Amino acid sequence: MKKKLTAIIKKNQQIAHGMFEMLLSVGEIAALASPGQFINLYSNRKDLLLPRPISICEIDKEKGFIKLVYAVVGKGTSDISKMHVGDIIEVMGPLGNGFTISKEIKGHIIIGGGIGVPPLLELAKGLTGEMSVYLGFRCEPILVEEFKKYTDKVYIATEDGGWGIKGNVIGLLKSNHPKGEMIYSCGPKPMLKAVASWAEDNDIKAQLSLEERMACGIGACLVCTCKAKDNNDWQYKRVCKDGPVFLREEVIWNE
Amino acid sequence: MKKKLTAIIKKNQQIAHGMFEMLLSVGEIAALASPGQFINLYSNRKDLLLPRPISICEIDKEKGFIKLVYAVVGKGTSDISKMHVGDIIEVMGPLGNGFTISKEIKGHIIIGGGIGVPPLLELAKGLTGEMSVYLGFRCEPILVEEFKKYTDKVYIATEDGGWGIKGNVIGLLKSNHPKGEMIYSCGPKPMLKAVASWAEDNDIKAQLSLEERMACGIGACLVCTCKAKDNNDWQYKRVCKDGPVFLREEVIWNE
Amino acid sequence: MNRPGLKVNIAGVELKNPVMTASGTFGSGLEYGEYVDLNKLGGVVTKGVASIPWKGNAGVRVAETYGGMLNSVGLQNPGIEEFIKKDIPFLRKHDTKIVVNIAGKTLEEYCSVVERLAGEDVDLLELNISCPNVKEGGVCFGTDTKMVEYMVKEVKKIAKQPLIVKLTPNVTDIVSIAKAAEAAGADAISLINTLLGMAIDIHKRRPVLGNIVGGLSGPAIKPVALRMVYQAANAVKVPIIGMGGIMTGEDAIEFLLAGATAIAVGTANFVNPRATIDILNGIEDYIIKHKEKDITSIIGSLNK
Amino acid sequence: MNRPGLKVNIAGVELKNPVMTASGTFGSGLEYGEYVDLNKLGGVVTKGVASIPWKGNAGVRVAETYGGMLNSVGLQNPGIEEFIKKDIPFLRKHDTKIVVNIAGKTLEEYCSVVERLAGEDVDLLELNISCPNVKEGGVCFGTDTKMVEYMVKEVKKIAKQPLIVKLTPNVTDIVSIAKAAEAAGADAISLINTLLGMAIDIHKRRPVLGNIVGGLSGPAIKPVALRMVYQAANAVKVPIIGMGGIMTGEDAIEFLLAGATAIAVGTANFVNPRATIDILNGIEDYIIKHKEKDITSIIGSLNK
Ligand SMILES: Cc1cc2nc3c(=O)[nH]c(=O)nc-3n(C[C@H](O)[C@H](O)[C@H](O)COP(=O)(O)OP(=O)(O)OC[C@H]3O[C@@H](n4cnc5c(N)ncnc54)[C@H](O)[C@@H]3O)c2cc1C
Ligand SMILES: Cc1cc2nc3c(=O)[nH]c(=O)nc-3n(C[C@H](O)[C@H](O)[C@H](O)COP(=O)(O)OP(=O)(O)OC[C@H]3O[C@@H](n4cnc5c(N)ncnc54)[C@H](O)[C@@H]3O)c2cc1C
Ligand SMILES: Cc1cc2nc3c(=O)[nH]c(=O)nc-3n(C[C@H](O)[C@H](O)[C@H](O)COP(=O)(O)O)c2cc1C
Ligand SMILES: Cc1cc2nc3c(=O)[nH]c(=O)nc-3n(C[C@H](O)[C@H](O)[C@H](O)COP(=O)(O)O)c2cc1C
Ligand code: FES
Ligand code: FES
Repeated sequence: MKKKLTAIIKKNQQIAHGMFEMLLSVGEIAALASPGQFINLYSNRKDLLLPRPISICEIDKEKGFIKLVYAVVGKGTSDISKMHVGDIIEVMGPLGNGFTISKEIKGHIIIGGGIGVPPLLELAKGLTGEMSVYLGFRCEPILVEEFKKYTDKVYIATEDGGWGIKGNVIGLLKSNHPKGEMIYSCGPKPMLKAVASWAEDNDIKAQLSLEERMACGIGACLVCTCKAKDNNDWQYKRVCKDGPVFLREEVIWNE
Repeated sequence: MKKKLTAIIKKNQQIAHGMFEMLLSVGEIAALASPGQFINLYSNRKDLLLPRPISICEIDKEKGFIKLVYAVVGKGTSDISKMHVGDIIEVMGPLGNGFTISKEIKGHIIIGGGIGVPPLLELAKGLTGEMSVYLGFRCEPILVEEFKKYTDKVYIATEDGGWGIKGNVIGLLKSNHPKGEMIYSCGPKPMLKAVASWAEDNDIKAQLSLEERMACGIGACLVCTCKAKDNNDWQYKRVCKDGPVFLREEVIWNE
Repeated sequence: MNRPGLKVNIAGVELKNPVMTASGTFGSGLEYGEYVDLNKLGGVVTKGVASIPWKGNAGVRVAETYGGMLNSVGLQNPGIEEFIKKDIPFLRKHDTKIVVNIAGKTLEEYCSVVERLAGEDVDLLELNISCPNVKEGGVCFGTDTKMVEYMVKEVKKIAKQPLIVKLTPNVTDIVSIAKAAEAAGADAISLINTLLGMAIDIHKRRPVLGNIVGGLSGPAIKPVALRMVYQAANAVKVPIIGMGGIMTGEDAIEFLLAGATAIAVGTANFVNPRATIDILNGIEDYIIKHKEKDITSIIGSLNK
Repeated sequence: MNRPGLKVNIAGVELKNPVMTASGTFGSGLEYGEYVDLNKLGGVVTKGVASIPWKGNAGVRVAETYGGMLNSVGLQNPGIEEFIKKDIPFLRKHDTKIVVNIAGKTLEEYCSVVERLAGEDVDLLELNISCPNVKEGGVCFGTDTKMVEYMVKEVKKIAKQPLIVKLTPNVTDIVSIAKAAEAAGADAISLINTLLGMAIDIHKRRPVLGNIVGGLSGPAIKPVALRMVYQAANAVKVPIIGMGGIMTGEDAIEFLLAGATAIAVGTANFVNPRATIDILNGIEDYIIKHKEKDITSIIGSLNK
């Protein structure tokens, strides 16, 4: 039987403004996890009942560690950011369907925006063949050096132009015209929508990782919706169970 | 303006089965407190909104310390019992009207039952003249040695007879026939009722410290009732503000 | 930097800011006055007062619940004469509006309090229609549109101060009740009173409250309160005073955005005696941070 | 030591223990089946199913509140045919009772689901009467005694399995609704469904939920749920299934003492996927500790 697990916090430190890296020792999850999956973190605050979904950024199967990178945006993440090394945190996972990696595919394009960048790192590690990485941030970039370990082709855009080109990742894509067979992308919804449309224009396959507010995290409660095509009709799919990674052809962007 | 205060926990240890002693450094309260008053402790659990009223057991005005003795009976006290030395706890106080001490009175009878014993210790320290102390417990006595510092006449009853005589404090009283001008008592309601009636029979004045569930703790919400005589009628008085110490003539015991 | 304007207007009465106290949680200000500068509050709403003294319910009168509390005080109060003698003079020493919350067991009882207050120096009346109507077998006045309409109409005939009608949330359709109150002449509406609830002591196998059931308040009820304020604000034109679980400035902003002109703080006082002031500061911070001109550009400004 | 008897009987159907799942929080058991041995549950109540597939509401569909959550799923479901094809066979592989929760927009829609299930291997039907009645301008079926009585009567005519009627708490008088359901032939009553609530995102100045309002569940609502179960249990003779904020065995005991014959666990599943089992163990512990013969000596045994 699956269950909630207790993870030991090995590291929990700020890596950029309002952005934290957390290393968890939780062998059961590390053993099963694959890139693009997420875990549920439970805060200790009794006023907050629901778990916080956070993507897995890196997996160390040998040590039984997983790394998360998270932004402090509200009560839950703020609470989690105050936990100490050695503390225990309740978690559940790995959850959801991650990215599909095929050995057949040789040209990979990774596109990340903001807090959508971390889930792409473990993916980058595992891909073989050509790979280029396009990352957009509001101001302060994260994880750039980590991506550079796996490819020379890491391109940055920031909204204020402080790092890389001034603008967003779509601008980067349009100026670099990357070639490839498969796009893997995670980031804010407007970015994903633009990526999907760029991919369609250029006839490239794309796997997009979505975010939605969740309750159960395992597909039972139907609160996490992704409007998706369904033959000639459409339906709401579950981001937690059917996703968080969807094919670009599936997603309907009008909501 | 008065306010909630932050106290530093100097000690928080078990002194008997399910019974804890807590030493708090909180100068503002120590400076003002008198025997029989209480403070409100706020737990950190967000599901529990209301403060926990706990009587002041000892006051060290020089060091700015107050000592509490509390029983773990539910979620709040259980949470408080898990706090560590050095932790900070929010408190409010001193609250309520404590015991009235008059230099005129020379014969004092202190009667405590169970968790009603601690509030009487600081009182015992301050009394001058003759004093005898009658303490009843279910099984394990607490604070006996402390009371012995202030008088030789400390008598114990336990329900199982493990310490002192077998039975309750009322039994002690009836067999010892203590003489005195003023009774000070704190303990479970049935005991206080019996003490009141014994005092009436023996025509001795009595100050009784009551307990009731509270919300505000300062007299504004009217949830903490003591049914009290009011000329030819009666009314509900506020335990937190009009008490917790009431004169035996005031209290109506039929509820 | 200039401090933003916080003044709001309830039925012609100008409050210096939208923060009031919720009836029954703040006495008449005397006790909390040691913790809070009453001059800083928009208004003090006093504990419900009746034509004669009420003893209230037997204890236990309070039960703690998850994120909330139940009370069954049963409207203990010293009666209007004692109130006029002691509480009004005390409050009048402060620069804040006095709102007198009124309880009754019959329409006549309500009316006699309103009449007695006609010549007194109070700013607003708040009619608590959550009381059981003894003539109608104890059915709560506030649960029936006809009863509400009749009651408010009669009270308005004699009221010399503007009348706030305080609604109970224990109804199927809050909108029709709010409309009935408005139609009958209510100058403002406040909501919500407590939700009827219960707690059981599983060790004693007894209801915790002596009265068996009691009124649920605190952050647990905020979503229900907010929904009702939103619905009522969209249905009536008179100003709305929102309450129910407001603990922080952010909570208060939710109510203002939903359409409340002012808010009241109840249970939060028990958690933090300075809650009213902290909430007021939180509201001011929000206005400053969002570069709003003043409080009025927040009220009801929800994007739908 | 002997384990205490935990069997309870709902309308002739024997449950091995009183712990069920609350509709809509547990799917049809497939997902939680990886975390919980479904054979250990008294019953699985499935997500509301309608005569045809419903798409449900647009997102956001969930908002967290203090000690609770709001949902506005809008009864998304694959329709009865798909349900019969997939969910019944899955559940039948387990030794637990199958309770099918039924949704509809008109009486006819409800009836067509009940009819379609007549020949199917399910143990109990649960009629969710909290849905809006489209023919009556969207007024919730469950808020009017006449509507409830008519509906339950019609459904009973065609139902082949015992019928549980699930009540909405958003009513003035739960007792009259419960009595109406009983009078019309309900074999059991379950309550409570969610309280109507709202949350606002003060940064975006928008309701959090796409649907603006949603249903409040979780420990925040427990006192209201418990009060309604207590009131209903004292008013009707049919068994009651209690739910609303049950997180622990102690919470469940409160409902049983108040008069519920069985209980259902909803929001707690999201906090702890094994909540049902932990609650079951907690109930058993209480019975052992209090030296009761079996579960039936707990039910409704409140000292007043
Ligand atoms: C599959 C998935 C993977 C994610 N991975 C990451 C990650 O790797 N790093 C990261 O920083 N964030 C990630 N997020 C977003 C993260 O879950 C939210 O930022 C977080 O839940 C906010 O919680 P809070 O209490 O701080 O905010 P609050 O706003 O106080 O939360 C209130 C409620 O809204 C929910 N919520 C708020 N924002 C979001 C959001 N953007 N997405 C989903 N739920 C939200 C919370 O879970 C909670 O239930 C992911 C979300 C999903 C769905
Ligand atoms: C004036 C006064 C002085 C007190 N002094 C002491 C003391 O010195 N040492 C000590 O051990 N206890 C004392 N008590 C009792 C103490 O307040 C309760 O045991 C405590 O509040 C229980 O909290 P809990 O969360 O552990 O229990 P729970 O049962 O989980 O509490 C639930 C609610 O009931 C209230 N409550 C439960 N039991 C009592 C009680 N007996 N009296 C008042 N409220 C209660 C709690 O405050 C809380 O609001 C005193 C009570 C009062 C009123
Ligand atoms: C202890 C207590 C006493 C109350 N007494 C009254 C009252 O006398 N009159 C009234 O209209 N409301 C009364 N209320 C209801 C509050 O004014 C308020 O409507 C309710 O508590 C919701 O707000 P809150 O969640 O901020 O407490 C009382 C509430 C509490 C907790
Ligand atoms: C996400 C979600 C979906 C729900 N869907 C249904 C449903 O389809 N039919 C129904 O009768 N009740 C539904 N409910 C209500 C629950 O069954 C239950 O009555 C309510 O949540 C109170 O219990 P709880 O506090 O334990 O969650 C739903 C509740 C939630 C949280
Ligand atoms: S969060 Fe429950 S189905 Fe996705
Ligand atoms: S606790 Fe509020 S009056 Fe005593």
